[in-house]
Amino acid sequence: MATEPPSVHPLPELSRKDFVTSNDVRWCPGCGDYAILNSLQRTFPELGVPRENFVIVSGIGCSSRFPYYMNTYGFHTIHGRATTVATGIKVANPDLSVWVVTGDGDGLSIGGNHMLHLLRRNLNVTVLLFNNRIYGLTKGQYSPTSPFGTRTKTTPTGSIDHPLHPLLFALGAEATFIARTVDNNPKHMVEIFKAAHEHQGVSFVEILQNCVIFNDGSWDPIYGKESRDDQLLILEAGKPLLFGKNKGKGIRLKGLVPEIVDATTAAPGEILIHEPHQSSPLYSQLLATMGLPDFPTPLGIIREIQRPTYESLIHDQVEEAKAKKGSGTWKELLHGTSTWTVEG
Amino acid sequence: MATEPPSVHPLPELSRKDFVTSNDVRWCPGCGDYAILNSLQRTFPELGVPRENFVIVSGIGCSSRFPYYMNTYGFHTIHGRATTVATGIKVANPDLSVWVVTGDGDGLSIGGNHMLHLLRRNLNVTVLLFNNRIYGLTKGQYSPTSPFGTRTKTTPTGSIDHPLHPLLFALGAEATFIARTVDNNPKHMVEIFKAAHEHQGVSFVEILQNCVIFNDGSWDPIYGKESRDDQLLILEAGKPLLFGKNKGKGIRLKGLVPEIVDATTAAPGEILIHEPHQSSPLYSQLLATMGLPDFPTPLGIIREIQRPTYESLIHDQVEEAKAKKGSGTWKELLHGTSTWTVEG
Amino acid sequence: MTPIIPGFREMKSVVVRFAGDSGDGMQIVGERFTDTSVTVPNAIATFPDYPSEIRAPIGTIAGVSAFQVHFGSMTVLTPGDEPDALVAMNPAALAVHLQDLVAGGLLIANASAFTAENLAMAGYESNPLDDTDIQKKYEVISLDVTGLSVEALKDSPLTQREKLRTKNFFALGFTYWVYSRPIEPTIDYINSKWAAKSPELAAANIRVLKAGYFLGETTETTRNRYMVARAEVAPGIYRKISGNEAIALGLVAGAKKAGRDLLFSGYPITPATGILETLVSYKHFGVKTVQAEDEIAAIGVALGASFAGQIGVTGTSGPGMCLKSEFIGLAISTELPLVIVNVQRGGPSTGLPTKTEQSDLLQALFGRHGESPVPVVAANSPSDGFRAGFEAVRIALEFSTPVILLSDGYLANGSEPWKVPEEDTLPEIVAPFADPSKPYVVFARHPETLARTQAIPGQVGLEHRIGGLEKDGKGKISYDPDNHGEMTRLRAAKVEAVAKTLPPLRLTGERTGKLLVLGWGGTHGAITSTVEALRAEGHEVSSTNLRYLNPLPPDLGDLLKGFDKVLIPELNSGQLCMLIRARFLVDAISLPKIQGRPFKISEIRERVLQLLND
Amino acid sequence: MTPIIPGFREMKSVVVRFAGDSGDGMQIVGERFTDTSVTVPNAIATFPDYPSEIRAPIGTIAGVSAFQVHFGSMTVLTPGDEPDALVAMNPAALAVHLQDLVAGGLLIANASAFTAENLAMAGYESNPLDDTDIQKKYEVISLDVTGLSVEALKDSPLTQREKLRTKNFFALGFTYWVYSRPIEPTIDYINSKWAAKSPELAAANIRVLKAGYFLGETTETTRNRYMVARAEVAPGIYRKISGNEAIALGLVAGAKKAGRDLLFSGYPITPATGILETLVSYKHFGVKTVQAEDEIAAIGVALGASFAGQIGVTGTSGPGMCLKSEFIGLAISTELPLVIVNVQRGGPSTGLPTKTEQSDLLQALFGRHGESPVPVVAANSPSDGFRAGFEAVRIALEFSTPVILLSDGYLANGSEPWKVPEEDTLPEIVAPFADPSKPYVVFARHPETLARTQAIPGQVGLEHRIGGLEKDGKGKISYDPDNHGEMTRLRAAKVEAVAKTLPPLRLTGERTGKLLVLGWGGTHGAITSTVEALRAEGHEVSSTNLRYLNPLPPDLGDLLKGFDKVLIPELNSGQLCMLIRARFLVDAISLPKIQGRPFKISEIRERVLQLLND
Ligand SMILES: Cc1ncc(C[n+]2csc(CCOP(=O)(O)OP(=O)(O)O)c2C)c(N)n1
Ligand SMILES: Cc1ncc(C[n+]2csc(CCOP(=O)(O)OP(=O)(O)O)c2C)c(N)n1
Ligand code: SF4
Ligand code: SF4
Ligand SMILES: [Mg+2]
Ligand SMILES: [Mg+2]
Repeated sequence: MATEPPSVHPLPELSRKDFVTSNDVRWCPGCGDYAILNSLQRTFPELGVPRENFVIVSGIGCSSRFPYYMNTYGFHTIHGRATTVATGIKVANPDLSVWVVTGDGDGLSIGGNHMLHLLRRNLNVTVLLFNNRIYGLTKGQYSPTSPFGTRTKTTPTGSIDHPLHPLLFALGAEATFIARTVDNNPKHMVEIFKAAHEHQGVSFVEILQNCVIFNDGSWDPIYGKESRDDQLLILEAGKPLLFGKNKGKGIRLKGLVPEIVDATTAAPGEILIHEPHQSSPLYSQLLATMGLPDFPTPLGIIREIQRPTYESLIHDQVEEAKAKKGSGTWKELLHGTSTWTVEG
Repeated sequence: MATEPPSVHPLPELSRKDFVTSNDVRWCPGCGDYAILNSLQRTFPELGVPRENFVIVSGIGCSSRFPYYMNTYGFHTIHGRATTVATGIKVANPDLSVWVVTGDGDGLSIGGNHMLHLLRRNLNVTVLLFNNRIYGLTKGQYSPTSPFGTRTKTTPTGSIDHPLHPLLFALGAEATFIARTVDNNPKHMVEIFKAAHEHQGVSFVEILQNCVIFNDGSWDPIYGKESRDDQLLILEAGKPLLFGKNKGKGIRLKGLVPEIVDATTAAPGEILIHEPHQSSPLYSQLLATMGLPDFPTPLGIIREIQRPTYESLIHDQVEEAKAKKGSGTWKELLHGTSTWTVEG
Repeated sequence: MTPIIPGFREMKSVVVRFAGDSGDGMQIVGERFTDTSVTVPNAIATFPDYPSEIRAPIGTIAGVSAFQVHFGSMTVLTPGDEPDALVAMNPAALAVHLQDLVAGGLLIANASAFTAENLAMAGYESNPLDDTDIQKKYEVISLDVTGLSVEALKDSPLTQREKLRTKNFFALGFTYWVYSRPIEPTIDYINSKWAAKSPELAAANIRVLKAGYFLGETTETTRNRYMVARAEVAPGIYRKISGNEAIALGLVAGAKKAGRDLLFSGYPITPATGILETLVSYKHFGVKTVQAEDEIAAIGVALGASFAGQIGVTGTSGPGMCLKSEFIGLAISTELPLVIVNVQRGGPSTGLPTKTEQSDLLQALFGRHGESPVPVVAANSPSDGFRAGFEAVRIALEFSTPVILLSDGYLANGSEPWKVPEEDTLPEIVAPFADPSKPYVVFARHPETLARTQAIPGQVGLEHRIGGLEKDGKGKISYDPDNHGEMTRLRAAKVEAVAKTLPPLRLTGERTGKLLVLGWGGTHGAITSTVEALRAEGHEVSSTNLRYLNPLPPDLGDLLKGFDKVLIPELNSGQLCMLIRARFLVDAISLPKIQGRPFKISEIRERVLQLLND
Repeated sequence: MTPIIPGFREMKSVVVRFAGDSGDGMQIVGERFTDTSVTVPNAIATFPDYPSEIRAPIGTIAGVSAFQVHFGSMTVLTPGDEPDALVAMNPAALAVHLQDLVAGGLLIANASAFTAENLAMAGYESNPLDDTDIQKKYEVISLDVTGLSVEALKDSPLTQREKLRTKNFFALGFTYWVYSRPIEPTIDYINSKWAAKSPELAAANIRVLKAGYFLGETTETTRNRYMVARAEVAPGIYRKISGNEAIALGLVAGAKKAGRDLLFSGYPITPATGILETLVSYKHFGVKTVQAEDEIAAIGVALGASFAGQIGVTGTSGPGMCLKSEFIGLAISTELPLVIVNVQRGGPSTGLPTKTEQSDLLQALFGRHGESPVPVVAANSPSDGFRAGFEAVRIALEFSTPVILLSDGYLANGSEPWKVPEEDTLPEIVAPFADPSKPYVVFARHPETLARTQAIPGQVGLEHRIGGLEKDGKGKISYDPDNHGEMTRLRAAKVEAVAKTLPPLRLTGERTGKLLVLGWGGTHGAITSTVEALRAEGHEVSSTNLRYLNPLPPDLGDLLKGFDKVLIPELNSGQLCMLIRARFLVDAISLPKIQGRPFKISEIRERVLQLLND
């Protein structure tokens, strides 16, 4: 099924401005959400979708204020449930381009189950998970992605929950498109948002996002100026897994265990080539588990595979039923399969 | 932390009978649940836990009637939430041996989120997931583990959801003990239940269970008499991955992709050795993804690693606070840190 | 008029209960007896009653399954208080149901199943069929049903096990004979069901059915036969329909009338699952169904569909209603159409999943945080589910609001004949989308209904955002104190405005008098039957039934004033009664019943007579 | 008695409101002013009011944060209707709050912040400080707060940015001077907070504080100073406490009295999070806390803890209450102790998360399926949270039942002085576990309370199973109709039995008269203040407040009979009013307010006078 409706008129040229609303943006000055908003406003005009076909659905949280700032159809729902509303919208009208904006609390704490089932059903929607590893809107309690030992208002002596790993979670749900990007790299964001949109099926995008107020610098050890050369592994399909200054380091495999090698001296073919499309999930698992302290953190498309979408399968069943039985008539509806007549 | 309280008296000898209640067992004749009940009643006396320290918590479903048939403490809660009640029980009293009994609907549909968070928190409880790939109690609707295309009362033309894979799900939650067993092999069940109990941390056990009424024979292609030789891969720690008649076939790895080889002609060391304790999750992932149609289905302990348990960490924090501040007195409680006095 | 057959005792109506083991096919024979009687025609109402276990062990008390059918030559509004005849296929069935049989009633027992083992499982120490007290109290017909069935099939190629399974048709045939029902419709049914797949099976069942019937003809086993004359039924086309089916139908009809497609999203739960199970076969009506991961997701999906311009519907029972409550609040706040069906069952908590109750009324009205009014509609009989479902869709769309539709376990599974309406007798439902040529004000309101007009994704130029935070008339988030007061008032006024569209109350009896019996939902049949009977005896009593619980019908207040006393029978502890007292300050008297079962006519009758004599 | 200082106007009580940008430290100075006044001692009540955004852009309307403090020489029960003085640190603060200032009130403005840019952001076209109407209407004191603060620090080593951040203490110092408050407590506070970490910062803040104070002494900026005499406060040890803190404390105290450990499980939500955030620091009292994945899990964890023999507590606000409703039903059915705290906020749906409302009362009573009664307790002031929390634990344990404890956003964040009780004045809570030497009957009941006795895992020989299906007195699952009726009756009777343990209602005024003002929860202060004032003026009006909403106090019915009229002010559309009308058939009149704000005394006063004059 096409994401866009067959458009009779040529699409009007859209620009970033078309997606800006008149609402005051109310995030804290310096919040990473601004950059994400900006990148999405730059992405939408380039997708070839008429503005009126975009719907952004969110839950509750700082990040979930997002729809108010995008001049599209938008639904700010309730905490953790955006995914369910998005499902209803997409199933009702598969022509719409549906985006879910959620936070680490909204999407993975209270909303974890709906996320799980959205992913496995493979609805053709894009999920943007703003991961700031904290509950922002409620003023700074730890979230399911907060590292072990995080001190917050509700964990003054350190959190004791092993954090949930968003990408491993998505792999556990067998999501068909899984990616990671960062709020301080607009170019990368736009690229990933486009790819997510193009993917026919569910797209799960983790965005490492900074909360300046309650968790400032949480991602700096990965994407800060000092660290990013050594800590970010930018994934490009078909290219080897290289990182570090001048891409001097690479990843190779020893049995099932990854290793870092000097790329300049590595044997040809030794360094893994990034292939997000392979159907075996082991490679995606390998990438997803990489990160601090021993490995760089992969950025980009971790996995992209094909599977029929949920809404197209529903749609097909309805069409099949109509083809088989004809469109239901009033008489059929009211009479059903068996009646009797009482004569006057 | 020990699972058992330091017992002053020697433990009374317990036998299977001690765990049988006088309640009539009300599952359908032939239901796989009987065999599981039997196996658990045989396991419990062997665990060295006094009977009064067992608590079985369940949700709602045919399987969730389980507590009524075990002469221990039991709580038949509400649909999907047994895991949360179990958390409260275990955190309140870490000395108890807490078992969660749940179904594929109870534990993975409505209860998926709580399961996810229970697993990642690593509470020292054992989860027995009775997977009959159907909603039994509500008379036969498809469940999240029903294969694509399953025809049921709510999917007369076939289900369209990609099924959730319980083991991949548990891996996505980074559960520390993951195993699979079958309702038609009591010996294997007892073995796995014991290992799950011994594991200090959360244990997730999928039990392939037959629902004679609404999904009869669903697992026969895997564990039926005809198929089991070729379709079951019995895992034993430290032993090679062999299966088939006379263990004539083995599994080896080619890059990240498993292959079936003739075990009789395989090179020494070529066939993978089962090592459930390795910290890299890739091997567990490999096992979890194996199954019909191309591979045998692994049975046994897929993964077992160590991590501190949630309830012990809470307990430690309380003890630390007491050690630091002394046990809170009435005066401290009522006066807090700052008071003033109004003289008479 | 049916001619009176000589040798028959004529009855206005008869209640027959078939009871046996879950595996004995009691639901099937009950359905057959119903379908046969319906075509006589008789007025009819049924009540299936099966165990909550899927398959309890054979022969046990827990495994007993029953089906009660009430047929008459006059209006029949309930499945009947006590059976006039009990067909008991084994001792457990007798143990459970004999206590309900009217004194002097007919007991047809399958004597062959009264073995020592079965008697023990049913808790009998001796064979009750030999008990002279029982023989005196009832008209006992003890038949070797099993043996006679197998005997009738001695030439059949079926296996012994298959032969044994035909015995329900023997009992049915004999019962047909007692009540002089035609056997042809059942023969047709058997043929249509089995003839193609297994002609031997069809032949065997027909043979056994006839054997049962002929046994009556040829032997002297019975002293009495009974006849129920044809009912004076309004001419028309009829179908049999259960409450769950009727609701499904009403929802689709409403959607069709409104020109919107229906999306139903649910999560299985007894006794509501039947609605989802019915709607999955309506795909060619454009109906989409989603079996969600839980009840929260189900209502979220439905609300999403409504936002996208369809009519979203979800359905569940009590525990699921709890889970939907937060989302109902969002639907109220965003003023989107949505229908939530609650098929009530015994509570609290998991309670009595297969039993009926009306104890979720106050939850429907108040079961959410904040000031969050919603219209509430209740079906009052299985077939009334159609009208109730239709009305729920109408109100939801015309008033841009979630609507709660209450049914119950008794209505859901019970069935009755339903006169099929003509499509054009159904009202239009008018709820157009916003006009893209005009500026769109998100919370602009229709002057009369106060509904807000929806603009839906895909409409050019009407892009907008909605959500659960308080907002002003333009849809902007607002923390302004006065605005919050005003929006709260408007949301309440909108629900009140529904009252203007409600039909006048239908009354049984006079508009004034000593006593008004006020009911709602599924108690309609029992109350009306009671009051009609009492009125026929000359008592000054009236009754009415509320299909609309919120807002209450505008003519209710005046009606209440006309009576000295008001009695409110409810299958709860007095929930409507509380509302009526608070609203109208009348000293309404509650007649509560919380036993997982519908009212008996005798229970209401007794209380009414007490009050009339006070 | 405080001697009257010459040159001062004496006031019985004064309301001061500090308002500025979120970053201006208004909450801090408000708290300081409070703590200073409290030690005078004055009677005091406070009301913080901050934006729902975490950090709105500086200088905007959305970013305004305020703190109101009401202090007096007589009882002070509310934070005051309108401020007598407004400290406005920027134009946005003025724009939001000036409308509330009483005519003739004191306006202290930070003139240095009234720049063109800031004025524009606040929507002013010209500088309101130059507006002669404003100058006439109020006593305007325009100070260059920023400039004077920086000037005072010219010798300080602090950076310019740090210097700018001291300006709130300048405003505070000046305000202290106006109201002749001592500055020493604030100096102590500053030292204890910063002296160790950064002596320069401490010194600077003290210098600026003093500069503000001395500005008053040395200049002629103001015509009036005001004094509020010491209040006649009962001798004793006091602490300041907010509603959330008081509830946390009361819960722990209850648990301690009962000899059980407390396990609190919650999920963050405004305005309830403070309870969890307080309890995490009570670990050395044996308190365990679990931040769960959602509200459903949170109550499940709490119920599990109760089953295991602790006292499980969960807390949330409206949306979370919806999610907990199914589990409350299970706690009712299994008759386990449990406390559910609902800190109410504006609804429906997400509503007004940071604003107050009392609109969840009917949800507390009826927000579940089935007949599922629970005791409901409400705190009536911030410090009363202690008693309410204690009582909730007492009732939960002594009656083996879940209890809903209602607070609200106004109580949660407001704070007041609280006379610390002696431990031995707190009642014992008696709820022993089952005796392992006797046979255990799961649903055996205490003859008076009807509570069932818990046996807990680990107790030898008392193994048993409980669950949400209906069961009989022995705990066996039962579908028996009469048993269901009886268990339903018992569950209700048990909740009713709580009434016997309730203290008599405390009345302001006579037991009979023209008008009774009946309130519940957080309206207590406003109602009592109004009625006391009116009585002092000679009006025949009384009032009382309900801490117990279910069951209602046994003496309420008689009390109501003694009055011609009953007025019920509520921050909802008349929820208690409906209950009172239904229960007692009195024509109670509702005074609803749904604006996200507490009642003003004037609002209640006006309606009372109307009714008295009718
Ligand atoms: C049912 C419910 N529970 C709790 C809340 C309170 N709440 C709002 S947002 C939020 C968490 C926000 O964290 P996250 O999703 O990570 O978003 P962020 O603010 O960090 O962007 C919580 C707990 C709510 N609104 N509704
Ligand atoms: C809140 C709620 N929703 C739905 C139900 C109905 N329900 C009971 S059990 C069940 C599913 C049972 O399936 P599963 O967990 O696989 O257990 P099984 O019966 O197959 O053992 C459902 C949907 C319920 N009891 N409560
Ligand atoms: S609190 Fe954090 S996440 Fe929320 S708006 Fe502020 S900086 Fe952003
Ligand atoms: S329905 Fe299926 S799962 Fe349930 S008791 Fe029967 S056989 Fe077992
Ligand atoms: Mg977050
Ligand atoms: Mg199942």
